[in-house]
Amino acid sequence: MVLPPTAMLVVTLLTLPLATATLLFASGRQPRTLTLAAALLSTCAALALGLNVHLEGVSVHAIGGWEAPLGIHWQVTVPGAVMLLATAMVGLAGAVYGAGYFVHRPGPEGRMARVFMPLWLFAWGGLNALFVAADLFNLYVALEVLTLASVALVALSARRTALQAAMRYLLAALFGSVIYLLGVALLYGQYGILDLDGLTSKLDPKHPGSRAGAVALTIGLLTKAAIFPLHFWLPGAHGRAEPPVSALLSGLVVAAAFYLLLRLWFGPLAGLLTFGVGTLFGAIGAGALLWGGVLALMQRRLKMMVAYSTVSQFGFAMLVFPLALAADREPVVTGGTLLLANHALAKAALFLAAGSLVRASGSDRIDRLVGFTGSSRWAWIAVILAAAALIGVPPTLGFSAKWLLLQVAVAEGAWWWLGAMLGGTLLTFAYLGRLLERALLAPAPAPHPPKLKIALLLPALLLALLACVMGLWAFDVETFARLEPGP
Amino acid sequence: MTVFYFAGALFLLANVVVALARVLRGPTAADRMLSGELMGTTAVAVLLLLYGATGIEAIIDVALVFAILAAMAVVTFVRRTWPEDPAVDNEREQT
Amino acid sequence: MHPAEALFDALLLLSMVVLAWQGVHARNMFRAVVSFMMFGLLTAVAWVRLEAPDIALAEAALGAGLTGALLLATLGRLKPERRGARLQRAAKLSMLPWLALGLAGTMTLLAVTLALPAPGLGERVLSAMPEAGVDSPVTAVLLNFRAWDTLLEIAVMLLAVIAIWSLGQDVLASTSRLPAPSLPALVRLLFPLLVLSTFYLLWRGGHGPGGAFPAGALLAAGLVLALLAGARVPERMTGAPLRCALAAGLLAFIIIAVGVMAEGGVFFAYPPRHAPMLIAIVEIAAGLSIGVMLTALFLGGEPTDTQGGST
Amino acid sequence: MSLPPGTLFLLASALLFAIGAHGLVTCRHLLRKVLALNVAMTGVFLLLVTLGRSGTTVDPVPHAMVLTGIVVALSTTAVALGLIVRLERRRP
Amino acid sequence: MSTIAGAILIVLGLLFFLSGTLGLLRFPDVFTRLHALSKADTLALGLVCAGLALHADDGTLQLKLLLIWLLVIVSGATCSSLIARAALAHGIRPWQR
Repeated sequence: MVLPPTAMLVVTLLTLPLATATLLFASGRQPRTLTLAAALLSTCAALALGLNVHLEGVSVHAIGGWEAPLGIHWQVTVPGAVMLLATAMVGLAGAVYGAGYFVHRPGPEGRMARVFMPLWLFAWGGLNALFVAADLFNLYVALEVLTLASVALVALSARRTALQAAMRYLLAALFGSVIYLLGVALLYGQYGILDLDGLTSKLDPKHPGSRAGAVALTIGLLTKAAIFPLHFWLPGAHGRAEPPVSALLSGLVVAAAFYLLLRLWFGPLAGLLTFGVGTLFGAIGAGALLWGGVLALMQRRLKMMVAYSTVSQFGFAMLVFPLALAADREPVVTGGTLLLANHALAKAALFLAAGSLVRASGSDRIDRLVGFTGSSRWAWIAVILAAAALIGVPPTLGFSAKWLLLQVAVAEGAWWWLGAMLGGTLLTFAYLGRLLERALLAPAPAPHPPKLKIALLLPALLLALLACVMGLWAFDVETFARLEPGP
Repeated sequence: MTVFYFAGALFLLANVVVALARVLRGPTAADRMLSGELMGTTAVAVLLLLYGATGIEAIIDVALVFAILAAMAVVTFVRRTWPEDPAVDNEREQT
Repeated sequence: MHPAEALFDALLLLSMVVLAWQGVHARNMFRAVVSFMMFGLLTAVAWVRLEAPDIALAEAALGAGLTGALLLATLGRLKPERRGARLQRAAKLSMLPWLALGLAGTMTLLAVTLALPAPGLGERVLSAMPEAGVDSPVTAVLLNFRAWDTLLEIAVMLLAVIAIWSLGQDVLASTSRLPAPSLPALVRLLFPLLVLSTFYLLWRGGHGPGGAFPAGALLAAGLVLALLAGARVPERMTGAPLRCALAAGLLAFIIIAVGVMAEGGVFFAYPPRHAPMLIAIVEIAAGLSIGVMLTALFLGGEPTDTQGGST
Repeated sequence: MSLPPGTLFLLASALLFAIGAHGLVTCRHLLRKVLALNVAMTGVFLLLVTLGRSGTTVDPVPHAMVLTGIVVALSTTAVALGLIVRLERRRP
Repeated sequence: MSTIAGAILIVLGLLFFLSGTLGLLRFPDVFTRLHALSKADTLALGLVCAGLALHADDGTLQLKLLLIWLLVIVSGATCSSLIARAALAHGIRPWQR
């Protein structure tokens, strides 16, 4: 089989969603077949790209033929390709789910359906642009595309609570952007270049300019990734948005900011990752694990619980930094990337399934959810599978990721971080177990739960299954060895 | 000659800083808007003097843009901001 | 540098800082907005002082025109009692630690920035200029060397329009019914001038300060002025034509970026023979589209047939 | 004058950034928060251009970055203002 | 010769700006302030433009300066009338001794 060259695939991945979204907006109509075809095509491009990277390795493309310090590069790294794949899966699943979830009708009732798809595609394009970008300022613009699309998606229902959450999210994200841009300015003033590779070779960890720049970039990205003390905006935004939107936001938008953190700290800023910095990140992560986990345990509403779970899970991801203090960073970066991918798939599945359950139950209180009956059964199966992946039950992708990190922790003798990881896993088990127990063992009486459309069940099920099956593939250590970080 | 232009620009700037007192004191919204107007005209003059000092031609274009848009703020203010109901006045709002 | 020059800079920056503080903390909301608009005017002067006429043009067109109009229109849509909530004494006290933190941060930032060598890419841009297809370095960076940034930026703008329209259609403000006999006359004079200067700036963009953004901002200012004077969006323009005009800039950008791949196989690599023409097409499409998009942002909602194409 | 040429502008940009960040945290009214964000943005833009000037030739890349940034900031501001107006209308 | 004449015109313009500010600060109500400001400022800017035009020897430039002045006259007059009408409609009564 002959695959198209990587450059073509990247161009497709970046321009197809944007162009389709623009055309949809211009026409003012939403032909479902066309949007789903575009989503499917993007997914195929991502799959082919992933295969290309697997076969040929990392590749770099100069846009417009202008070489790096002057022009902008796209860089397809292995972690980037993994995230592109996860984006494609969640993007396709969300598009199908959205087609079934929103009411398609002319007039005001159909407003959400009309607006959803263009925004969804813009967000998708923004994510793709972000995962291949290798330039500090280009990353900023891509982040803004993503932010505006996400804010508009949060405000989709136009209810007061949703608008409030969107406003809060917008302010937090813009605050993050300002600080990020300050960091870009400081680094540009120091080195006069913007591309990540050039910075990696030039960066002098001793200079106060690089340190201040690193601090600014990091605070900006921590805000956008909603890492523990700066997570204040997340639960509202993710808990009050419509289900497919929550899936995208929780699974990918937050992960994108975190991915950038990984990209920067294991790329240009690697020289600055000292013991103190790593420990600080680890402490933040441990705090997030605890705080998010405990609050998730206390929630009464299903979607809020899942949203707090995101805060907690990203605490887990923060533990990557102290673990990387050891000589060998490769397995840690791999573990971190797999963790992000697992979270993207499982959390998106969880939110999609939660949306279906809420629709079937007519309430999002955990103690009013329908039980394991009728078509809701399939949603529950998706929830169980996703929960298994989030907790890290053996064959899942979550297990592979955590197992890698555990091995590093044991090898290093980092008992503190080991303890935090185990504690976090236990908390995850506790709140997800509580959900399953409440709903499956003591279900609310629901005489005639409405039958759910297949579009509301299949995407969640497939995503959750994927999170489980990918673990089998990723557990092959040979595969691990190939997942080296970018050049 | 450059110094002359800069001294003139400095004088205008000082002038407008003094006029800022009107923004602070009000009392009505129209008064504040007036000092905004003054600021617009002065900015045009400052730009013209800066052009005299530096000789960069693009500065005249900037001044031209300012002059074309000088009316914009006041028009928006009169048409959109000041509520039509005289009972809701800016003076009372402050206390 | 002569003392008068340094003194001018000092006074300019000092008033900017004072106005910025007023713009954030003034007791009365209207006062804050007017201060912020004045801050915008002075920022444009500061760009001139920094020898950045391109930015000064954009800032003048956006700052003096659209940002102010947008803020004032928003203020008019808010309920009056919400405009000027007075700060409580306790709230003022609670600001102090943040203030201290801010000052400490400022000092650090200043110390760091003073030590920066600031090498920059100026030389590289200069040496690449002969192949850029335009004479103005800033336009070359925007539309050729870093064109992908600009494409995404237009996407951000279109996204902002979609986002605002997606919030529902219920907030179109009514124009004041105060008699304003001189206004239509003013607009009849200014509108052609604004359109003329839009094209002047588009044309200038190829070899000097100017280009799509200031031009678009001026076009938008003209359209907004017309709307304020009571002009209506013609009903036959509200639906698909308006949407197409909004989307045209981004679409043209994408089509050209992908289209040039037919020649060299590289995304956004203008073939040297056609580079000036292609860049001009992109610039004109982007400029006009930006003008319409900015107007749409000012409108704050989708103009609909049911509301009779209200302003 | 003994100070290097850009010092005043650097000082102003740092102050503007501080005012904006401080206002964003302490202000209650949403419109003020939006204004504060814009002030902070202007501070960063000034910093970029001042740094771009200190080299031997005028560097157009920061100019282009700031132009892009201004347009992005305006777009996000417009969305924020739209949200504020909508929130006001939904006030119970 | 034209250099000196231009400088004198500019200085005169600056003085008129000052008088406009004084009026803005010292006059008792909106209408009187409007009166002082719009006239003094328009004239002042005209003088500055004229002074600069004397210094410049480029026809396009002088045309641009003239255009700037005309624009400021037109918008100044319109704005004064708009603000005055709005103030009257808001029940602000002109000041009387």
